[in-house]
Amino acid sequence: MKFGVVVFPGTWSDRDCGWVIDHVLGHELTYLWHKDSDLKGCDCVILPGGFAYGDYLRTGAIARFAPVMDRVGEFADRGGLVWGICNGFQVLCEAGLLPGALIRNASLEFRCEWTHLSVERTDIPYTSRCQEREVLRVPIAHGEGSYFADPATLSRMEQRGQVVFRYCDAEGRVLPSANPNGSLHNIAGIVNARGNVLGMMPHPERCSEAELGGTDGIKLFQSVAESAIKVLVS
Amino acid sequence: MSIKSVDERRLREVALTPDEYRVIVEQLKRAPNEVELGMLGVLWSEHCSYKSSKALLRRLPSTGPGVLQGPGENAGAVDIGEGWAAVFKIESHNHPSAIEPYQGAATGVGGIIRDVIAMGARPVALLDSLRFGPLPDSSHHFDGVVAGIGGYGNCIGIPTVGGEVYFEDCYANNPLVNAMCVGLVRKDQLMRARAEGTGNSLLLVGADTGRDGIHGASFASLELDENSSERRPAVQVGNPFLEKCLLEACMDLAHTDAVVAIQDLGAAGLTSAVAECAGRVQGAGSRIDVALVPRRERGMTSYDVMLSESQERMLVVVRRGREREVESIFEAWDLTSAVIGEVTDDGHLTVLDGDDEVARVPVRLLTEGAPMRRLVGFAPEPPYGLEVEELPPLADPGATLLQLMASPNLSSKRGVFRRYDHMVGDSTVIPPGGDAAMLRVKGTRLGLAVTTDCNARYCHLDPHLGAQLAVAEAARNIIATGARPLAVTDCLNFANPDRPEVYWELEEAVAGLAYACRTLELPVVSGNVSLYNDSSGDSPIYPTPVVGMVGVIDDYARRLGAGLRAEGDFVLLIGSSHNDLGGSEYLKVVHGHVAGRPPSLDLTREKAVNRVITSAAQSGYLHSAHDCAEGGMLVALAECCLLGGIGVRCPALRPEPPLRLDAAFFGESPSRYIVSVASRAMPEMQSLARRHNVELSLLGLAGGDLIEFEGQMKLSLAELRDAWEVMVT
Amino acid sequence: MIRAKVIVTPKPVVNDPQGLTVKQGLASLGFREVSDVRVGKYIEVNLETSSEHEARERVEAMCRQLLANHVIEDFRFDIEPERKRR
Amino acid sequence: MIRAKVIVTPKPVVNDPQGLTVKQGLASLGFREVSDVRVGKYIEVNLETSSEHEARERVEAMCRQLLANHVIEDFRFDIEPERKRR
Ligand SMILES: Nc1ncnc2c1ncn2[C@@H]1O[C@H](COP(=O)(O)OP(=O)(O)O)[C@@H](O)[C@H]1O
Ligand SMILES: [Mg+2]
Repeated sequence: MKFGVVVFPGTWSDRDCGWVIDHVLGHELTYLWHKDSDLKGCDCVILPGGFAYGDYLRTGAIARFAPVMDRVGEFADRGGLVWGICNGFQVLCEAGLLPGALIRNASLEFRCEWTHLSVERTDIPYTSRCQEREVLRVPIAHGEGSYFADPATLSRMEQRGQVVFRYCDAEGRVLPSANPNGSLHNIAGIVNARGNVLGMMPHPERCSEAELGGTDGIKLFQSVAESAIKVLVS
Repeated sequence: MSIKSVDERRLREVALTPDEYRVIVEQLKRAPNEVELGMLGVLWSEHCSYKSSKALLRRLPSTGPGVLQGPGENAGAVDIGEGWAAVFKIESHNHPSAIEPYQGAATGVGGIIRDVIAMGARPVALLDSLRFGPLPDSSHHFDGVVAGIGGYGNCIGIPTVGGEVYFEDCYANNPLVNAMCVGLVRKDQLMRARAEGTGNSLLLVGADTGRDGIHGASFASLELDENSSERRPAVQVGNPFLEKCLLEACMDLAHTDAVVAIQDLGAAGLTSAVAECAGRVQGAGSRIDVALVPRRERGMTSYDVMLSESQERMLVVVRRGREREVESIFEAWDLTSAVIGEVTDDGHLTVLDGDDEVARVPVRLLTEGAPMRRLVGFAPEPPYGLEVEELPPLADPGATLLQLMASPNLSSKRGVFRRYDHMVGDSTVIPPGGDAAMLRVKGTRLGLAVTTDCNARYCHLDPHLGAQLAVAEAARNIIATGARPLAVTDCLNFANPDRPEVYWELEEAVAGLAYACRTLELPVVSGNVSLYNDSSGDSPIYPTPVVGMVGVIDDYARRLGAGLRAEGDFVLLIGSSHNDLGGSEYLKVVHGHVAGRPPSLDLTREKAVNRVITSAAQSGYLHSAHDCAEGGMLVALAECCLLGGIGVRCPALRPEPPLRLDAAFFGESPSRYIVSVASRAMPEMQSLARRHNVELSLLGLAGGDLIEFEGQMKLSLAELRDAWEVMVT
Repeated sequence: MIRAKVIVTPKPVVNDPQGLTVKQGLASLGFREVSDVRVGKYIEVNLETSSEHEARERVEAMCRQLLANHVIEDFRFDIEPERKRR
Repeated sequence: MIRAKVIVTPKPVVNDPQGLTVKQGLASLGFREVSDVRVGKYIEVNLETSSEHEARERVEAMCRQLLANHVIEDFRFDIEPERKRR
């Protein structure tokens, strides 16, 4: 399984994702430079966290035009796995690969803290290792992670089950009090209709080793790795 | 040559005294031109020349077995083992933050990061030591500064893992913003910012140069007054995104041998960067052409260019002929760079503007020419004393605990550090919230512990003792994590040293730092001085010598948290308690006094206690450790419970006379820790304590969700947490 | 040389926490008459071109592609030939 | 009911990282004719008052006290009696 981690100017979770893929998961890793014009045969492309182009104007607004994003778009259209984490999620929305947008946290403050996520889809490559409604403990670190989509889009997404993660409490109850940023419907992560493009604000790469406070994140990486193998055998 | 040749107003503009001007004329054997005057003005400012403090700073111990780089470079460096060096420095950005809290704090963070980059190290952690006036009046400063620190650190992707926040009246108009950066580099790749090699090129990279903060350095050396507003353009807007690109590009430089040195541009901009680089090499000089400097604005004079303090710029000394190689690395990151001059061997800094020579000054005159100021200090009236005996006895420990936990200086700072990304880098193995934070060194088992500490109220009551207590507390915070303290960086925040009582405080504090660091064998490898922290009219700040410290643990798997870990553990107090209520939070919050003598500190005893904790930690007896600081034993115990989410049941506390009950609960005797151990480890703990002849007392048993001293107090962790987290809205 | 003044505002359906906070801030300063505040962006773009018509088209394109996100924002702009240089 | 449209811009001499980055972004999108970009804030304030004159004074005060950071920003505003409510 070969993971490609995209590096924009201002990206900073690239090496954290790389570390997990390489040292913890033990799979093949390559970095994709924003100016690159091919994906070097990756099976899964990760758009990691950071402040690409400083997040100036709007998060992800400028990054989406990087040359590598054309390839990422084509790759997604062909059903390739594209995984946006934090800033990567914002880039995917700006690029139109995922619906909606991420706006300023309701608190107007940056928030770096642990959250609980209720897993609502386990039939996609990113969560195959999780149980339906399983509660994952994963940290967030963002100032603009409040998910927004217009009412029509939102209800279409809900009907199609495109919401993969919702902020919840430790018992898995999806409550306003468990919502760290004002996201509509407590949305923490969504997938496209086809199920191959995932965007999430929380940082699984920050909780894939016990010494960092939790290991729930590694499940997502393992799911992806496993899914690729499935694809190969089937 | 007489002073008349330049008018006094002009001298005041460049913050030079008539005497200093005379020295300049003597040395140059002519009157300096405008550009030269400006350059000398900034470099001779207190901020750059340390003319009021240099003599004192020599007293600080700066050598030791592990020291790889002491003061004099952009940051200090110590050996942490396995071929790694920790590079670190703390710096103040008080004056800019007073005027524009967000940008002042943000550019402070940006500046200290560049110092670490210049050593060839990758910055891995930030800490912020903050002082404000009381809320809500000072919330404009508080909110802006916290937002600014997060705004820069979060964007550039370096975790902010520690710091402090204190609120005292004396900081109302003089908030203190000290930022510390810690970096890692392979020992053999540590760089020094020395302009070696005549003919090598000077490459300027990063932001275009604008009219930012001209005279910022001089400005940082003046008291704020009504017409500070005219100097306000000195405030700058930072660009963390640009600095992130600069950071990565500089890391890429490490892969080539085309680079001789990297020097950041900070206060006094190009002038100081070029002069310092040359100044570090005997006989070296530099020739630069301001016409080659990329500019942001039209119509800038060579004076503007030499004095501009535009952020996010670096000066790189490149081997002659290798310029393209280096430029292409910067181009990959879309950074503009330009060769602006070269290293010479004439010992002069020569500035050209195209074909005209606009300045030519001996490097030594710029970097070491400033006449040191001989200031006098004398002790002020000793702050009003305290008759402990006259304090009413402690009525209700529980109520008092709630009151203290909710006091701004003791309440949880989670509301602050959750606004900072403290996890990026996947290395934070002890997050903020306990004592020191810890970062693992990837690829090794090493853990790097970092902290900043200073109780300025102690320093106000007794600067010599207060400074010692700051060093001791920082060390305790490191040791509480199981790590071994290695070295110190300090930031001396003081008022106007021309006031004898202030200079006395400075002398005393430095002497206290020196004594404690020497005794605890902690070299001071870097630091910073910020004077004139008193806007005219109101009271000067407390003397605030902030201590930043790093330590190391050989295997971070053995690190300790502050929170209780297991029900049924024995909770112990290590170290002895005395009637140390002077300068305590209890005295201020409950009785409304800032008075008395700070807790007395016996460094031999301190070492003994530290030895007990360290060997107990190494032997794996300890499940948790937390030092007792402000608020004393009971506040520390409450923190252990809240951080661990486990209560504690204790028998009534019956201190032996003359120890008072209030002092036993809330006194701030140093050299004390609260630890938790499995019952079976008790015998070893006792013998260990006996061997070092250190007091060990069993406080109680971990368990439940109450904190209780039988018959004296009983609180649920829930109500305690509500009180403690008042500031977490 | 033409200057375009672009104004980008959050769509009415998008909640605007910043606007709310500003409103509260103003109220606490005694500006109780303030009934509503919306916070958006103001972007000044200088173009090296002489044709107002062309500038209009280009700026329109800039807004659609980059300056505004149609999911959450509306935009409008004025064009004016610039007089004094900065 | 009066609506004030406030525009807050970084002072000309002050560094505007956002503007610089947006300019580069536009250039890479092929908008090479863009010579300069400055990014500021647009704030719409609705006031429950009828006197334009009074509104003018109040908004001026709001800008000085809260809406603009006089250290690094300039502001200007228009006042208009509002027609349709949002
Ligand atoms: N400004 C800040 N930024 C980051 N962390 C902070 C800040 N202020 C306090 N903290 C963290 O909160 C915890 C408690 O701070 P403090 O009470 O100063 O600890 P101590 O008394 O042990 O020095 C520490 O982990 C400290 O690093
Ligand atoms: Mg402590």
